[in-house]
Amino acid sequence: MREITYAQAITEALYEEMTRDEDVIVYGEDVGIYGGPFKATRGLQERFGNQRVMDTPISETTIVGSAVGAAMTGSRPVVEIMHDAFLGICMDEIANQAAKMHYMTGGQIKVPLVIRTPRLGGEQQAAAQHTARPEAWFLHVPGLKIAIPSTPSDAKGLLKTAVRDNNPVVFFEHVLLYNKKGEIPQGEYTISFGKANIIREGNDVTLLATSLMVHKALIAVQQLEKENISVELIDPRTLVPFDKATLINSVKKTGKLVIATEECKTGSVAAEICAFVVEEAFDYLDAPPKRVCGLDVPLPFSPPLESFSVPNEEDIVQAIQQVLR
Amino acid sequence: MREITYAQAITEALYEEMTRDEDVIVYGEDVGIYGGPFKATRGLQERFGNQRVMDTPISETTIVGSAVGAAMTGSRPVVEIMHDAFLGICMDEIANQAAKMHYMTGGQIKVPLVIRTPRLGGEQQAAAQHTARPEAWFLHVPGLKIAIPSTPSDAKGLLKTAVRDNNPVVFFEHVLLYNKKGEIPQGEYTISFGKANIIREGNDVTLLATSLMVHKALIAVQQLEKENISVELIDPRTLVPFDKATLINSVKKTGKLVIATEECKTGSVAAEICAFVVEEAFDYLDAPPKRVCGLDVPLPFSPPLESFSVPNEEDIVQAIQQVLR
Amino acid sequence: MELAKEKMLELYRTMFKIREFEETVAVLFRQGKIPGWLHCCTGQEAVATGACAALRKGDYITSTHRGHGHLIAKGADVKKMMAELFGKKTGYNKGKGGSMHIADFSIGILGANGVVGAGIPIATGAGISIKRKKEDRVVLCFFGEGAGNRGTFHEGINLASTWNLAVVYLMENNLYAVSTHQSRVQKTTDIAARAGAYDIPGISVDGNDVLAVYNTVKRFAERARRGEGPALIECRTYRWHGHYEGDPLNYRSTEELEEWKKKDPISRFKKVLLMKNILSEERDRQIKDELKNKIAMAIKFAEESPYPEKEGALQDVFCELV
Amino acid sequence: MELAKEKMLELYRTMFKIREFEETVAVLFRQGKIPGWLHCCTGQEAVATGACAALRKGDYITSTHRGHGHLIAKGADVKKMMAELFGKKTGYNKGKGGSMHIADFSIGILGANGVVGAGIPIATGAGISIKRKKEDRVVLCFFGEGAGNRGTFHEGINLASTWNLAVVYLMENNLYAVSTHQSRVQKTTDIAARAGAYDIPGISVDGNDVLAVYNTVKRFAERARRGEGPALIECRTYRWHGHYEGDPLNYRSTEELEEWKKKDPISRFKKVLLMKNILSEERDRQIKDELKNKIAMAIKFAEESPYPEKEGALQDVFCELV
Ligand SMILES: Cc1ncc(C[n+]2csc(CCOP(=O)(O)OP(=O)(O)O)c2C)c(N)n1
Ligand SMILES: Cc1ncc(C[n+]2csc(CCOP(=O)(O)OP(=O)(O)O)c2C)c(N)n1
Ligand SMILES: [Mg+2]
Ligand SMILES: [Mg+2]
Repeated sequence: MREITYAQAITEALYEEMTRDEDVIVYGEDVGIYGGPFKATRGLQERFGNQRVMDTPISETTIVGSAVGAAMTGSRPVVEIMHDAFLGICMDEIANQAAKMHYMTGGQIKVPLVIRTPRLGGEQQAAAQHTARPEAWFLHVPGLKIAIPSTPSDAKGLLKTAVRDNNPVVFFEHVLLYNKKGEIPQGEYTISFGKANIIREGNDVTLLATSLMVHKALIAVQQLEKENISVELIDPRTLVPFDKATLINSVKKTGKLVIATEECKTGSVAAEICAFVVEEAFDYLDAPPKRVCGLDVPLPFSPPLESFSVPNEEDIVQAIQQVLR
Repeated sequence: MREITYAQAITEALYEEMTRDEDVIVYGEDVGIYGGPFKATRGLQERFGNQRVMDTPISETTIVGSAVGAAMTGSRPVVEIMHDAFLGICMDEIANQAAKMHYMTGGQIKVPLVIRTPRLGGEQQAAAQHTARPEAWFLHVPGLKIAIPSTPSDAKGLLKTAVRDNNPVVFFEHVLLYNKKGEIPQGEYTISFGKANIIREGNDVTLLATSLMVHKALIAVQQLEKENISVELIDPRTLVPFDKATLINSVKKTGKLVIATEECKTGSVAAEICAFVVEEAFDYLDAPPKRVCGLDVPLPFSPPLESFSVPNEEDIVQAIQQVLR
Repeated sequence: MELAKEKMLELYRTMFKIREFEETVAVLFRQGKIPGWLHCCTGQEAVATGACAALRKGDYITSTHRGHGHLIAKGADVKKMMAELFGKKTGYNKGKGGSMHIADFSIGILGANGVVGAGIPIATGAGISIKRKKEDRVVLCFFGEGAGNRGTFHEGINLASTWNLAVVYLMENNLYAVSTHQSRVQKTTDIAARAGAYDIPGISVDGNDVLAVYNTVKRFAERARRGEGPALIECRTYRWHGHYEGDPLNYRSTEELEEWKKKDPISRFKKVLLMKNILSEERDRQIKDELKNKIAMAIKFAEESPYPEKEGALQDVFCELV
Repeated sequence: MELAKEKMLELYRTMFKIREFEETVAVLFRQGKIPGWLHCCTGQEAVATGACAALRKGDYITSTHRGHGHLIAKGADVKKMMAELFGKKTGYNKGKGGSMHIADFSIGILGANGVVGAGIPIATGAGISIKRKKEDRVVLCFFGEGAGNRGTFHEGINLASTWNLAVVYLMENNLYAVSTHQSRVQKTTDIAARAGAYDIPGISVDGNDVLAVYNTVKRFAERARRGEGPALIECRTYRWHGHYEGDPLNYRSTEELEEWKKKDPISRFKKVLLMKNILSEERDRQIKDELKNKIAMAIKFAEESPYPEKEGALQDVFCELV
């Protein structure tokens, strides 16, 4: 197996899809000459030219708005919004245009659009305005799909699927993962949306984690193993569609659920997961599901404040110990 | 007691606060000459002049962005975004500027800003782009307060409190309530944020509802009374701060919870309520909390489709019957 | 260059068809037969008609909340439009969209839009597809003067100008955005000044003169087709109805309305056609009867069509096609 | 009108102070002593300096991600700035903001801002307060040329122009937005054309000439103060460093940089001062030593200051004051 970084996985996915289908175009701020602010589009403009890989003005609203128009007319745009914290700038274009176009037109128009967006999150002292972690907003918009890969292999396979999907997809990447390496299958492959990855099987408690938190969860799982606690670790990989069956089955087995996400706790994706699990598996639960999320604060800059505000492996360990008590 | 409409309650609150404090200004699209698209600002421009009540261009981004700047510099702007479905246009200004300014500046700057926004919701065939019902987005943004009154009396008392608050408040009004009349206390009064209203006391089940759904809930409660089911109906009135104590106490008494909101179900405010109730009162629950929400679809136009997509009193009745089973 | 007689008559027919459609649906709305909201374009028919007549079938348009005229002029089927307004299953959008969201992708109508100014980036994006695929098409982007103050105007046109896209931006200036007169929300109304910010042509025409609109759009559409980039056209006109049906209209005088009614684009063009002997009073009556009949048939179709089954609400959230 | 000697020296001192601050924090950043991101304005000192010198203490500014120069020029305390950059409790924002969010409300600094173009509506809003309260103030709104293509530019300036607000919009054109050269994202770079869209004055000046910046901002600030409305000023300059410290800089040539370094605003102004006998080489050394010392003291202050207690993260989400 080859090992590549998460950033390379993104580049490879785009490279392969652009080679396969000339309708695929890539644009956004600094994705061309610069190769993307985090190098995830490196080399694409050289290879595919500036009619298919374009640097744009700082116009997030129109990056997404125009991508909706391009997607409606036979292109398959993959646009980049430099940080997920700026998605609010193009929120109407995502939620009111991209997400609703197919439905409103009675199925006439399709919008095969991918919005790639690197998350800064905590640990980088990027401060409040660069660190919104807003995937919950999009979960609440029917008509959008959401992918949130945690490994190079998932990043590549899911992005290829996203590009081929005929619906708008918000694709959350993580800046702290870009340099992480991982094994990648040989040759052509894709990963279906809505198929969770059971990273570790276990019996005592179900631990659901997304994106960067999967890696913190793995550390926690290893630590708990030493205490003879067997954790089933699940990465849903896509939030819409969500692989409810895999999660519910796991909860039915373990009777306990901890959800670890990097977002602020109130109004989170974790809240939704908790709610539907309770609705669908109440009688199997031995303890209330527990959310390990960020504090309900804008992310502060100073390292001690910041690290206090984002969830870490220790928080996961403690949460699991608590639900097992 | 006087009876006035919900729209009149809004106007009165603004009139009184503008009279009390000349820093209070009102602006937005068509709030001046026209008196607001739903007449909630009628007469204000005549009374307070066009330096305090201003019609703006169609520039939602700058309506909110400028209001942040005005609020930072000694004004207390109350701006209107014509429908809550358009809040995505100014999402960055709300979530990344208004909500974070106080925190980011270490408490130096305050942003006493009210964003009033009429909800269309269902039953008006306003179709998908005018009916987002997005309060859950704002619940997930630390630093924002959220009010969502259901009666003229609450609308007036909460709006006056919102205007006096030194934090940004998103204030959800409902177009289907504007013409509803209700009794209003004599003279000056305000209603504190974070104090739920127990509309009906009851013992068998707790029913939490917001905005228009409070009225549908009342009908359901009356119907269930005939079946000898005693429902405790709670209107939280503000979502941030949320009166958790009142709700948790009620759930501890009844052991059952139904949450009725007009929004789409997935990623909803109802999900958060369900999650924290489970976290805090798991052992008291005899049945899983149940959400009565809108379908996870953009709202369709045609009346039969639309009424199928929004929750009604019948859905509440059924949900309560189910949790009691 | 003088237009062919048949083309002239076609313009006349289209304007009247729009007028008849709007006046009829306004009545149906008052009667409660059409749910939701209705934004009529009565008085503005020459803009939609002249502009779309300058396009080819394969060209795209983006429209607005006040879109019936644009759609009819681009060739939409009034039966399917009417059925959509009634919320019927046979409507363009299967009843899911209503007045503000009608689309007919097969003839390049990328949709009305409920969000003011949202069509501008969408039109720009259609221009991106055209350029990359080297297609022989242009996009015509309709929007109101009110939309011109949204950020999307600036960003969308800037992008099209930079990338030299084949988009004609058409600002339909009917002086009001809901109750708000243009002069109260911008200091200059000089369209050339606004276009100058993007170094593209900006020209203003009498929007009640169907031939002026036609010629101007034709000129800039062909220019765009030749790869010479976008342009901004302002068509000055006036809406006779309220912003929406039911508007209290407390913001403008009846005198102002009466002045503009004198500039009725239809009777004005009729005079031209009569003078040029392209039309006779008799032919005029025939045309009108024919079109009235067409609209009546559309109503009949809409009324007799079934509502969608309520479960249909759950379909089309996602596109299942691969 | 020639400036007083003291004022001239003050400009020189401020420019050097900014330079010294930036060059020092860049080193501290490389050493890992300053966390997060850093956007330095080395090479652009004349813009901030000339512009803020034209203001009064009570005037407001809004700044950007590249804001250190603006803040220093407006009179911010470098100790508190440095402490903030270090994430210390004694920093302007108690360590909560960092480089991109420093504010000093007491001297009218409404904040740096991490969102490009977001300061434009905020500045406009400050203008609303000034007008209503009939205050004798103006707002100076700094932003980069990259920000000029955001919708907020269009909407914010349009509103200020319509309401005749006392806001001076200052576009600091350093040719690049991250890696993207201005010429690749807009067709015209004529600032008068962009200002013309709002019927306000638009003027371009050499941003490396501190006196030119001063005089121009002075003129339009006083004009705004007199109630004659907003203006748009472009200051043409160049950043010597990367977009952020650590930038691979693969998008521009070293020749280009060298050309611009020859136009160094500081040594250029030094020549003027020497020629006019306002400055001597000796005095120059004194000034520089003094300022270097000031920055060194700021570092000492920052280094010796405590970090905030972690629980402080939970404070200030809401303002509790009534
Ligand atoms: C972004 C947005 N803001 C507000 C509205 C509410 N609204 C609908 S139409 C309209 C006025 C539009 O004016 P204009 O663009 O001139 O078009 P006209 O109605 O005159 O055809 C407004 C404010 C909206 N639909 N979208
Ligand atoms: C709305 C928004 N989009 C993108 C970014 C990322 N970003 C930070 S600075 C910058 C370039 C800004 O260019 P310019 O306005 O010219 O200012 P300069 O950096 O040259 O001072 C970008 C794209 C951002 N912070 N905000
Ligand atoms: Mg108009
Ligand atoms: Mg720049």
